Amino acid sequence: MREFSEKKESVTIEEAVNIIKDGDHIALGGFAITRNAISIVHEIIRQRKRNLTVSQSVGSMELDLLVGAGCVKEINYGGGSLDRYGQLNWVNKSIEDGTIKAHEYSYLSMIFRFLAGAMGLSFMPIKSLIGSDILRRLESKGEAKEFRCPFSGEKYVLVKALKPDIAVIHAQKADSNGNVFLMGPKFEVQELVRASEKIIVVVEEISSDILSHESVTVPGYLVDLLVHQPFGAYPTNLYGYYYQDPEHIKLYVESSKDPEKFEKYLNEYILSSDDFFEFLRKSTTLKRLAYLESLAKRLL
Amino acid sequence: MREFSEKKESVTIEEAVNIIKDGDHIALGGFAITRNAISIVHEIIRQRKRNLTVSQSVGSMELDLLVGAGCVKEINYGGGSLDRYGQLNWVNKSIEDGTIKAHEYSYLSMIFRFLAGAMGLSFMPIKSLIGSDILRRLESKGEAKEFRCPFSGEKYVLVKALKPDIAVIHAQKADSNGNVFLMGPKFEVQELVRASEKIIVVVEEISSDILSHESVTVPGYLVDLLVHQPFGAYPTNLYGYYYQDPEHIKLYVESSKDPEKFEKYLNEYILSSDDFFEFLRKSTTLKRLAYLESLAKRLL
Amino acid sequence: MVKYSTEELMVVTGARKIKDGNNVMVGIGLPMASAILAKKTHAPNANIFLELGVLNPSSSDFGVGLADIKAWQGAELLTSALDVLGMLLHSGKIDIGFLGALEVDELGNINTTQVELEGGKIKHFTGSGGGNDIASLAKRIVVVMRHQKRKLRKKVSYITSPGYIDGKKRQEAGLRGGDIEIVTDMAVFKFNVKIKKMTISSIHSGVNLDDVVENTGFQLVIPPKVDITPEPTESELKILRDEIPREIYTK
Amino acid sequence: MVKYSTEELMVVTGARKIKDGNNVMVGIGLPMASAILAKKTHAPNANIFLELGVLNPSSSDFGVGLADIKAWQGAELLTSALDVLGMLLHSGKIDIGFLGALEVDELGNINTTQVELEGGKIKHFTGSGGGNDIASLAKRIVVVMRHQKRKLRKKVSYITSPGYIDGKKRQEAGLRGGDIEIVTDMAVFKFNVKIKKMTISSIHSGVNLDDVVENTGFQLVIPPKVDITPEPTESELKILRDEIPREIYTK
Repeated sequence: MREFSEKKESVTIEEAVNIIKDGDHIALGGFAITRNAISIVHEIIRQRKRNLTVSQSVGSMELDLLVGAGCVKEINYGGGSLDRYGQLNWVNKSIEDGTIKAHEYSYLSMIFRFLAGAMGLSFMPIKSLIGSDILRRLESKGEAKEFRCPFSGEKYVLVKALKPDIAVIHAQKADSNGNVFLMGPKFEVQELVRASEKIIVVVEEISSDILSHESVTVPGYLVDLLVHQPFGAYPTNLYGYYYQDPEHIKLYVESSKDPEKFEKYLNEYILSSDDFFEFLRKSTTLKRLAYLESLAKRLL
Repeated sequence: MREFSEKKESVTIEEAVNIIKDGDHIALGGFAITRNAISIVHEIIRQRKRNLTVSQSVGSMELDLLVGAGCVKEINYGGGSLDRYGQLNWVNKSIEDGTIKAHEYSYLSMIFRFLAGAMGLSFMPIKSLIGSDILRRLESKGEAKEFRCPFSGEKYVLVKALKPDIAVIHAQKADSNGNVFLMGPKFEVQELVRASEKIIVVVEEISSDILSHESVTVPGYLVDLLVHQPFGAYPTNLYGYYYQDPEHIKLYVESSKDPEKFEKYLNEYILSSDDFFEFLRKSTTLKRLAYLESLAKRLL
Repeated sequence: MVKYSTEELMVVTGARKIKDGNNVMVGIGLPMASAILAKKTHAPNANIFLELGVLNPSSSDFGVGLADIKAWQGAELLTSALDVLGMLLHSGKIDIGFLGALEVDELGNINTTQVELEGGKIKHFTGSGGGNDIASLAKRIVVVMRHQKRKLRKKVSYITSPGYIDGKKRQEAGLRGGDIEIVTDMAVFKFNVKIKKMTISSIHSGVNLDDVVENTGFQLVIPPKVDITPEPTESELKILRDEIPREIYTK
Repeated sequence: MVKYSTEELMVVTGARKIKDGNNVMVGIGLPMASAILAKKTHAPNANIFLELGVLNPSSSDFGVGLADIKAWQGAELLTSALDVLGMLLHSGKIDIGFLGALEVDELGNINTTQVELEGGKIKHFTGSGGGNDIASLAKRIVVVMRHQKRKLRKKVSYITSPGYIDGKKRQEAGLRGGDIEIVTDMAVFKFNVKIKKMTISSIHSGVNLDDVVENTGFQLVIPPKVDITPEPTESELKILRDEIPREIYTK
């Protein structure tokens, strides 16, 4: 939570990522191939952050990139994929060979963990997970406990709150008070930003008009760092703004299957790019972006 | 929750109140002197419902009317008043002489109880109430229990979920899908409607346009009965629509201090009125309503 | 009787599990086609929810998955995952949930997390998403999957989403529901509260019982009389073919 | 030095408790005037929250209470009570909360629920609202009240909102905060973590120590040297008089 309510000045991607320290706990707001904060993730990779813990309800391209680039030591997640484009190859591989420590949950148990963090609770009761191997593994690590309601006698699982250091989300629009307008389904963004100590928001547009109260998904008083980066979620999609780029996502999936190809992908698209505009220039064309935009407008 | 997603036909106040049975548990969405569902409360009084349990986070004129008219056997509430116009005289009197069973909470513990109900939890942990006589009384009735988080060791109080039979709220606008637009601060309306088995919503306007996704506070799929009643919150205020009528609220406060005067108030304004328009005709004038409207518009 | 494909039969069979007014949770693919067909036929007032916060999308192309903005097109309401999973599902208001599976076992437990390769190595897949939550908390479950011996196993290598767990009553374990049906490309199966083991409910027309048994990795419960899966009606097939693009359920 | 009223001194004293950037929870009345004055002077970046979901109202007339739509006028954001009380306050992000009291006792416990009348009868009042939550969970608390012997009691007849409860550390009981100050029309008091009993912090100019002692229903802790409450500056008074209507804090 920001300390001052001064009118927000937006910062550069580099400045925003500067606040992330090695070993920090990051929450990501994307979901599979939608609304990923790719621009921030690229900069985290460029700044070679290490030993991050990453929490994400349903794993996405953001998560897979960070794991593949070696930034991550531990994840909390509820499963994930790149939808029909492919699996989270780096996440899966790293779980298989134990190079990251993975705490697997379900989608709702992740949401409840964020909600607990948002409300200052250290735990949350839930009725799912019972009887699963997800729970068996969590219990063996002391991450979850069975519990019986002292009033009703009903059985619950208690899961731990998530209190990330920094939430990173991409959204459509913000106003000059830092209020964020998130178009489309909200997923669990409202819970994860409130659970986090600091919040980085990347938006497509900063509006000079103040948003109506009803349009505010993330109140400006919670936003610490606001970044303006058009197409910052590319190649994932952004509701109302642009469709995903299947070609680039497929290229990513192919690259992520093979360490050598992935090294090449990292170097070519991320490490050797000065900024996100350079990545866009290398990956796509204005014509294609215009097409992805028009497709998204048609889907409203 | 309604069983069918057919386009909503609005019902009369009488039809809406018909679904309330003696002994039902009702949740009220008003707060002190704002956004009270007065039109529904009058009809509950006219239909002489009895032995209701009423849950309301911060007690309002709605609650005091129902208690004064003898409809209520038990309340769950977090305190309340008519702001500077006066106290909830009937609620206070009935607590003092034991004619109603009162479970007193704080505002947040009531919100958490509704949230638990909304999420299908039978309890919710909270860090307030500790050390208070509020808690001492609740514990002695088995309504609350102290608890230590098995992960962090932090102390909590566990409070019981609220699962009302029927939520009654007044709002500004609904669309033909039953989606409800609640202008102004939301209080805890989002939690209490989701906690309740059935929902009655009274609105000032039914819009033929479908509300934008962002404007929806209560999704239409949750709304069982939709009532159209202009000025239905009078004499309390409704953000964006009309200011409270201090004269009538003061008249109410004076009446509520004395059982004989109150009997007269009930007869004159409520029991002898065929519908809410008749109450409005007896209580105010079109000119005054127009003034209260213009005042509210100026406050936006 | 009009001819129909196995996929069409599966879509229609899934659709018939949905009752009018039901709150339904689906992913994209075949279950989405079932839900749309149900709304267009016998269950116009069903509510279709996607777990990330979408109500009644009316798209003709659901794209590549839940996160494809094509899948949200024409939605009646866009809301939050907390509203759908945390409020509706967790509080018991979802009547029926459709799930896929890498593997399912004779007790109805579902694995979508990992498979054991030859030599004991583990290959990790998608994991739960909302799958565990839906399997735990929806009143009824329909699993739609391909019928292969290696996918229908005596015991799954990992329980992502619980069926009857180790054979006990789900309610005693603390779970809701327990009415589980499995629709494959060969047959329909159900779990009986008494037996709690996968029981043949019906076999698709033209499929041999021996083939079903042969392609199942454990001993099925076979009732004395095995019905043929009710076939699609002409009007169901007409609506399916005219109004629901094949890509929705065959991709 | 410009002359000032006791109310003006109380408003200014309250305002000075707010630091720049603080998240402040207030009701209407004198604390609201303090919060507005603080924002107009040394704490322009403070956030003022009303418990029902209002951020930084900029009204010149707060009407009759929290539920008066006048009190929400010009708000920077209208949100929910869950956001303010459940998210900010409960998770420890409210720096300072202002409270009123029917009675307060020597351990800082607050009663807003009921008073005992002569003859032992109970008269019931407003109860908690967000008061208990704020007293339990804000980092610092300021209580603003009139100084009367019957309101400053050795033991309140009902603890609505906890101070030091029975004299133990608040943290051990499970509560947050513990930095409690009381501003009356005679003096300012504080609670010391070691002594945990009401200690005179300063006396308003012109007030006699004996009068304070006389009008307090228990034995106050009196330090060797008692300061005079710092007086309002000319610029504070000017802003208060020019920009904040008296009705806000005297009604």
